[in-house]
Amino acid sequence: MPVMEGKELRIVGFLCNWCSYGSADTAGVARAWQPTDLRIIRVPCSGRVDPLFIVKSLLNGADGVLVAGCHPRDCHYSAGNFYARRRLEVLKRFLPVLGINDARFEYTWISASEGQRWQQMVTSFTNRIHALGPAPRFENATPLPKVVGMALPPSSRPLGTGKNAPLDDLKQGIKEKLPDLECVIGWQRGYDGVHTAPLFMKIPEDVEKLVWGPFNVANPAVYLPKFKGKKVGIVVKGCDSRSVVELLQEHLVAREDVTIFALPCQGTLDMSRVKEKLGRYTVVDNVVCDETEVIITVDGKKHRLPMNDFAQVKCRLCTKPMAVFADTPLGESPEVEIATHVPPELALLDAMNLDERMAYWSGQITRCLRCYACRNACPMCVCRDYCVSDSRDPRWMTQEADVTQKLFFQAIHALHLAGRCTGCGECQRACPVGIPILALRQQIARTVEELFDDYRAGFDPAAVPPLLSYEVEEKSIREREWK
Amino acid sequence: MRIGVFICHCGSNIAGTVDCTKVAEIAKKFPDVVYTAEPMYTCAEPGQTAMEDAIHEYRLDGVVVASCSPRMHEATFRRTVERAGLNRYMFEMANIREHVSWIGKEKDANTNKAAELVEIAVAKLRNNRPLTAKTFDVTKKVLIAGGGVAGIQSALDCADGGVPVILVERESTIGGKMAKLDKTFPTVDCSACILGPKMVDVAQHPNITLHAYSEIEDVSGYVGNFSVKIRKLATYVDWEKCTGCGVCSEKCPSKKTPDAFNEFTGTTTAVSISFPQAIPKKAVINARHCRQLTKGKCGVCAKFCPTGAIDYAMQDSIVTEEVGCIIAATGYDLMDWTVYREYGGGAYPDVITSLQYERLLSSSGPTGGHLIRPSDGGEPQNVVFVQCVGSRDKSIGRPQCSAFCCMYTAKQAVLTKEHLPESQSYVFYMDIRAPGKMYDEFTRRAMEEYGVEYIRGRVSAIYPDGLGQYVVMGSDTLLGEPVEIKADLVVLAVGIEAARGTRALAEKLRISYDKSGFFMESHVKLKPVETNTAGVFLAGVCQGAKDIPASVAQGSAAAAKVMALFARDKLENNPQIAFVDLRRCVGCGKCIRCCPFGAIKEKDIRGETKAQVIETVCQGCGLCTSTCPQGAAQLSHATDNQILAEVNALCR
Amino acid sequence: MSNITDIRLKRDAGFIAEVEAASGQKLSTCYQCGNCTAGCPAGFAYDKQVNRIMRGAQLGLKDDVLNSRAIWMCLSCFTCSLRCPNNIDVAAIMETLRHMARKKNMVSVRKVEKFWFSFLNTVRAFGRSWEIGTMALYMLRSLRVFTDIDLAPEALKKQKLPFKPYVVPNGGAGAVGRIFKRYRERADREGVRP
Amino acid sequence: MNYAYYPGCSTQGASTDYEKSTRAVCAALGMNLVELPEWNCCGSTPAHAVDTELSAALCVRNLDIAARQESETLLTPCPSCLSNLKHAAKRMQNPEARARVNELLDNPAASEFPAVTSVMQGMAAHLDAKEIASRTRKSLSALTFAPYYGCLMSRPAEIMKFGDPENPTLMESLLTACSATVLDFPLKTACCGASYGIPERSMTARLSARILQLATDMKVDAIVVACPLCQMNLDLRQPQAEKAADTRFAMPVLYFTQALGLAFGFSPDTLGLEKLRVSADSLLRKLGTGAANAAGSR
Repeated sequence: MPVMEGKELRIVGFLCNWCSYGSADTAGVARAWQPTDLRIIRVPCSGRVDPLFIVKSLLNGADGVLVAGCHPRDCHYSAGNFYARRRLEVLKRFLPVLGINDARFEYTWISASEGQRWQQMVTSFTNRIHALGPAPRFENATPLPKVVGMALPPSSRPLGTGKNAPLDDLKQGIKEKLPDLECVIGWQRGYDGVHTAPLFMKIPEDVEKLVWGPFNVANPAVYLPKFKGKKVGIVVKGCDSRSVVELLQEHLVAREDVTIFALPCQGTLDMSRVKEKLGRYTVVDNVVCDETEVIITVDGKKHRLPMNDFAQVKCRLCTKPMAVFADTPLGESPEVEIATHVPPELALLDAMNLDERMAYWSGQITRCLRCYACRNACPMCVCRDYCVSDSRDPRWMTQEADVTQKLFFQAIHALHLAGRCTGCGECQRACPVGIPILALRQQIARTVEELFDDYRAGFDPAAVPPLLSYEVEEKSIREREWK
Repeated sequence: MRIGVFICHCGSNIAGTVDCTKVAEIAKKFPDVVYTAEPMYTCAEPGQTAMEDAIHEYRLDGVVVASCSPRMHEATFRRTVERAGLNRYMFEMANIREHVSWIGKEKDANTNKAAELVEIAVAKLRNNRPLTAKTFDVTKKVLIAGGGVAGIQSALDCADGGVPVILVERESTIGGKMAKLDKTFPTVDCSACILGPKMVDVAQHPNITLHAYSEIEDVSGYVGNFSVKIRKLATYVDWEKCTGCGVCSEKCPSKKTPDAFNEFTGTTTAVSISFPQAIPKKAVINARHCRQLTKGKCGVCAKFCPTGAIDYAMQDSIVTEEVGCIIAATGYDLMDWTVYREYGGGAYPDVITSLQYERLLSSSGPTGGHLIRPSDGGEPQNVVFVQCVGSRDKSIGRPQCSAFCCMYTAKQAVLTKEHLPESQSYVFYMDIRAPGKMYDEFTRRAMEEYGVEYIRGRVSAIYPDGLGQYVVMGSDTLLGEPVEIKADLVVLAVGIEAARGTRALAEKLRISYDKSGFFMESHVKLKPVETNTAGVFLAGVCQGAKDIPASVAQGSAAAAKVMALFARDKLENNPQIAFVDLRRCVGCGKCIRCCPFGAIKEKDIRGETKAQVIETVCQGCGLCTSTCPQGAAQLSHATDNQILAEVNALCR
Repeated sequence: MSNITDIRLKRDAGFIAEVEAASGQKLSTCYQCGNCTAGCPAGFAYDKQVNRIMRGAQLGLKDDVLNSRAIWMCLSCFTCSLRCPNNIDVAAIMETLRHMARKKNMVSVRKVEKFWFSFLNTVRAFGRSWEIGTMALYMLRSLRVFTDIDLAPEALKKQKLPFKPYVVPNGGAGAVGRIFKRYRERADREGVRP
Repeated sequence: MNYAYYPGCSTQGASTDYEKSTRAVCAALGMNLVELPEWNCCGSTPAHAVDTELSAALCVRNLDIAARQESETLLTPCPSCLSNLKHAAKRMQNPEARARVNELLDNPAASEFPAVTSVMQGMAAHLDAKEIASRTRKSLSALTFAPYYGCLMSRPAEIMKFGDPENPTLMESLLTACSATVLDFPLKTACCGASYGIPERSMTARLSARILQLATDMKVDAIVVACPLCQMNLDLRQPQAEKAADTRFAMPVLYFTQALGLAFGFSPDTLGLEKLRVSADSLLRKLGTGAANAAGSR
């Protein structure tokens, strides 16, 4: 059923049964005239409103979405609205990065007795949406041509190849602990000298295969949940360790089950840029690391790759080269200059207006193959076989390969990572078509930091995750005025 | 599915601005809809009968009624479809009256909107599943938190009704604030004389177990089956042995212990019984002032105690009680009035609170009922009462009225005249709130018979004049003039707030509280005793300001609620609760962390940790469902698929 | 004329809005507790007490309020604002009413205004105030020759009053004079009394 | 350390003793006051009573000069000037008001002004009580003071930022650092009658009498003030108050800087004590000859 063409816009309301649905009833009983655009979906509590319902509505043609719940402290279920407030505020600050105007989404609190206020809200929200006009749709956007020019941020520390890392000491340490462990996860040489593959060390001979250096790009924490309940060791870079911390925090691995081996990391290579530099090649002749650069000879041709130019962006911004904590740490964390630089993927989007962002995503996401490599590489994607993206019950997505479905999956991933993503960047690295999807996670992480006292995931296994808690009086969330 | 849709005209209430026939026509085209009808009044008996008939005749297995708000008639129609043999949850409503016909002016738009609301309802119904309630046993025992007059009344009523009662009181005696009062309005009878017998009844009732000097440590479980941990604070006196003879107190050398029972108007001993009529009449050692406990030498009380009850090594202990219901009757405290710097902020000895004044008037108080100025012990000539100190004051965030100050102020002014016939009392007030039986007559008597001077206006400042008196700067808005009175004693009618610790208790009981900390009732008008947590009831001022008769009435009301619940041997749960798809659950515990009711627990299933919903505790908010990333936790009747069906009906 | 206030006739809704806009205060939040009156140090010199002024403003009784003596005797000491239980900045309302009365030329206590202008005229002329000049001007304007004459011997003996004004140098006095000039011109343009 | 300094007109006329003692005490504390060049009158009460924009424009001209001095803090001894300057700075944050005020000025004002604060707060921020105590040469322990701030210094609280608007205590901390006994004076923020001394003498007489009466009943040696107008009303106009109250007070009224100056060992004449109408000789006697001796050493 279409909206009244030219007269009405599509506005969806999610109202809690106890207060806000009641206020709409009260307004009705008082014959408080309202615009007719709004369609109300009754839910038990504002806490039941999964932000993804709102994203789904907005991606699929809603021009505006309004969520209303009981006033803080008046929740029929004690605290549902307190959780809703945090999650919906995160959503509100996430929408613009997709290119969706956050004015099209609002959440508010209203009690069952406030019929007149409800009338004012509906009227003002409807007027607001009419002023904005029909929402532009991703499928109609003109894809932005390939965007270039992500400037590299300055590095927070000198980068290197890790040539002098005490690898032998590490191997010795692993061998000592190995008898008590099912296995130890690390890296080994891959199909050629410029690639590594995961290594599962079970016997001392396996340990000799362990490598350390700029090619250890993959995050071994992704394998950890598979060993749940078993004693296991893991070799980590600083960034990997933050994923381990998150898994500990979420009880997906037990602290007593995991032994952490760590070396200070000097940075790893951005493989897409290495590939670009080396070009097409058949044989890797030789790989030599000196302290600050990697010299790769392929097909007889020598390439010099200074770490300072070829390291991953996340290494340039890294504040934690050494593991958050480790059972067998070898070496000290180097001095790091703590500077907050907006990651280039996000800075690029920050510089665009909403229309440009929509066009950008429309262009980028069209290339998505729905291969889910991003999901499979993510150490925090613990649902595995039960990801909601390909289940029937609940059936969040269809199998159509259109822009909205593809983008919706990215929104699901990003919002499921709210307060959990450590920014390891594996999703983006794994993408076979190179879509800069990390920006969406970065925006969520930035929002969580802004709203919840600079909270950053992966530093404290005992921390209370911000989206699984609340404050009665939120420090950084202000109720918006209704006019 | 075979769905029937009923578009109610509600007389002209809906049909006046919605083309119901057209809505029915459109609805016929929705998937699975096999029947539509347009009853005049669906909720009326003929309407309901027609619905039942249609269900049989057209073999309907789901029904949508488009009419008024589900908050009005959902329960009615659920019973109707149940009578016709359907599960009551195979039913949905579209609210086309309050949300359409009564608020939209244009018939076209209304009709279109109504049809869409029906479409949403049909879309959801197609995802509905039959749900059935489960039954469970009830522990027929009640725990009452707070032994003030409300809690005492609840305890006695429940106990008389045959329900075993666990009464928990934080102080060393029950009686609450009422025990501190000298007289009560409007009859001016002695507070201790009317409360005393009730307190004795509590002590003697075979169905009541009293835990005084105890606090609630933890609450788990659900209606019918709560488990409450009670922390019995160390009294350093073995109450099994203590006879309440008072020798310890007589001999105690630490005589300058602040006397909390007397609102710090006097001092007491480190070991003491708070007042002569205390229940239980047992001694308690104040650990902060006991020489033995602070300095390690003294031991006088232990030496003199005839029964050897003193135990300096006593520790807190925990007892656990299993109960079916809990009544919160935790009362109030006075707000911290020292924020009023313009009244001296507590620095002036003769500017006191009304509760302190009660102790000065009381014959069991520090002065033996002799009304004197705290500063010099002289009899006050001019006594000024200031009302609304900490009430009705937005500037300090307390906009609410404390409800009973007007009346006790009048009473105190009357008592002042009775104690000191030569004295003159003045009352600064904003409005006299005396709506109870014989209340207004009482305030009139204060003015007419006792010569109390009532002055309508707030007091801007109070300061000592340097010569022993206090200047009270007020105004008389009726006269239209500022007014100054030189007072010997100033009594502030200090506003109330929820008792200290109320918020922590609310968290344990999983009930809500308002801005001032008072517990939230389930419905302001129609459920003033219930809370939103089944099996937890409220009595007395902890729910909001009220006087003694209202507290007693609510105490009895809470008892009635308990007994009504216990009249059944088994309870039924609401089937609109969460469940966990065990295959999907990865045991991350996010749902457990944020469930407001503690209704999800970890369970080991074949070596794997999974989440499990405690069906009797879950209240059906659905927070777990929107928290679970893999969609394993689902709220019955509001599952992801049901809501997605509604979203998809609107946005595509 | 009847002395019964017909609220419908005397209420001026525009006046209420004007006072609220200029003062930034919401008049309906006043519940007439009288705290402003109780604390007002100048109340004894008022014809109508502060709470009465607030009531008048709340009802929109424009003439009643603007013709009052009280708004001219207010000392702007902010005691009322500080102690108002409803957080109303009562002093701001008093000042707003004073401004409105002046602009509409409804000054009920002329001598106060005369004093102000005597003071401001010295500032306009010299850039700084000058006590003797202010007094002289005020005596001239108000024809109250003996104002504070009792203080003069003592003040002069203690050399508290300079006989000559200080003129702000380097064009400073001129700059101040231009502020007054522009103020006056703008008031004329806007049709209000400067 | 250098501080931009706005003396205010009173200190140039009726209250030269405040100016003298302020400068002496600040110098002793190591505060170098740099007077704003070509400053003008803030407009005082008459300006804001007539028109807030006129008042703001007069103040902003001074703030603008201060902004060009590139000093971080602008100090003023007079609470009335302080109040006007702070109100003006606040008003300039509103773009509409700023535009209207700019219309009255020769040139649009600077976008930001230095923070304006009282000399008293400036002293407390410059040195803590312990350091101030260490500079005391003459204990004031023989003296009992009633601290009196007047109504403007602490109100409105959100603009003046002078601590608890009902009960400021900064002056107490300075005076007790010099060992004086300072009583809790309940009328410390009451109004003295302000500028109504000329047009409505009975007002100031009555309000000042109330303050003087309480101080007399509390048996203090002097009232200590921080405001030229308060000082004038309580001291110069004391006979008028006495007449209104039909009593005799003979209550010395000192500036806090004069009291501090005595403690720092300045001579009465350096502090301008001779300007007081009610003589401070009784205080000097209580302090012994020390004050006079110390004066020689400076």
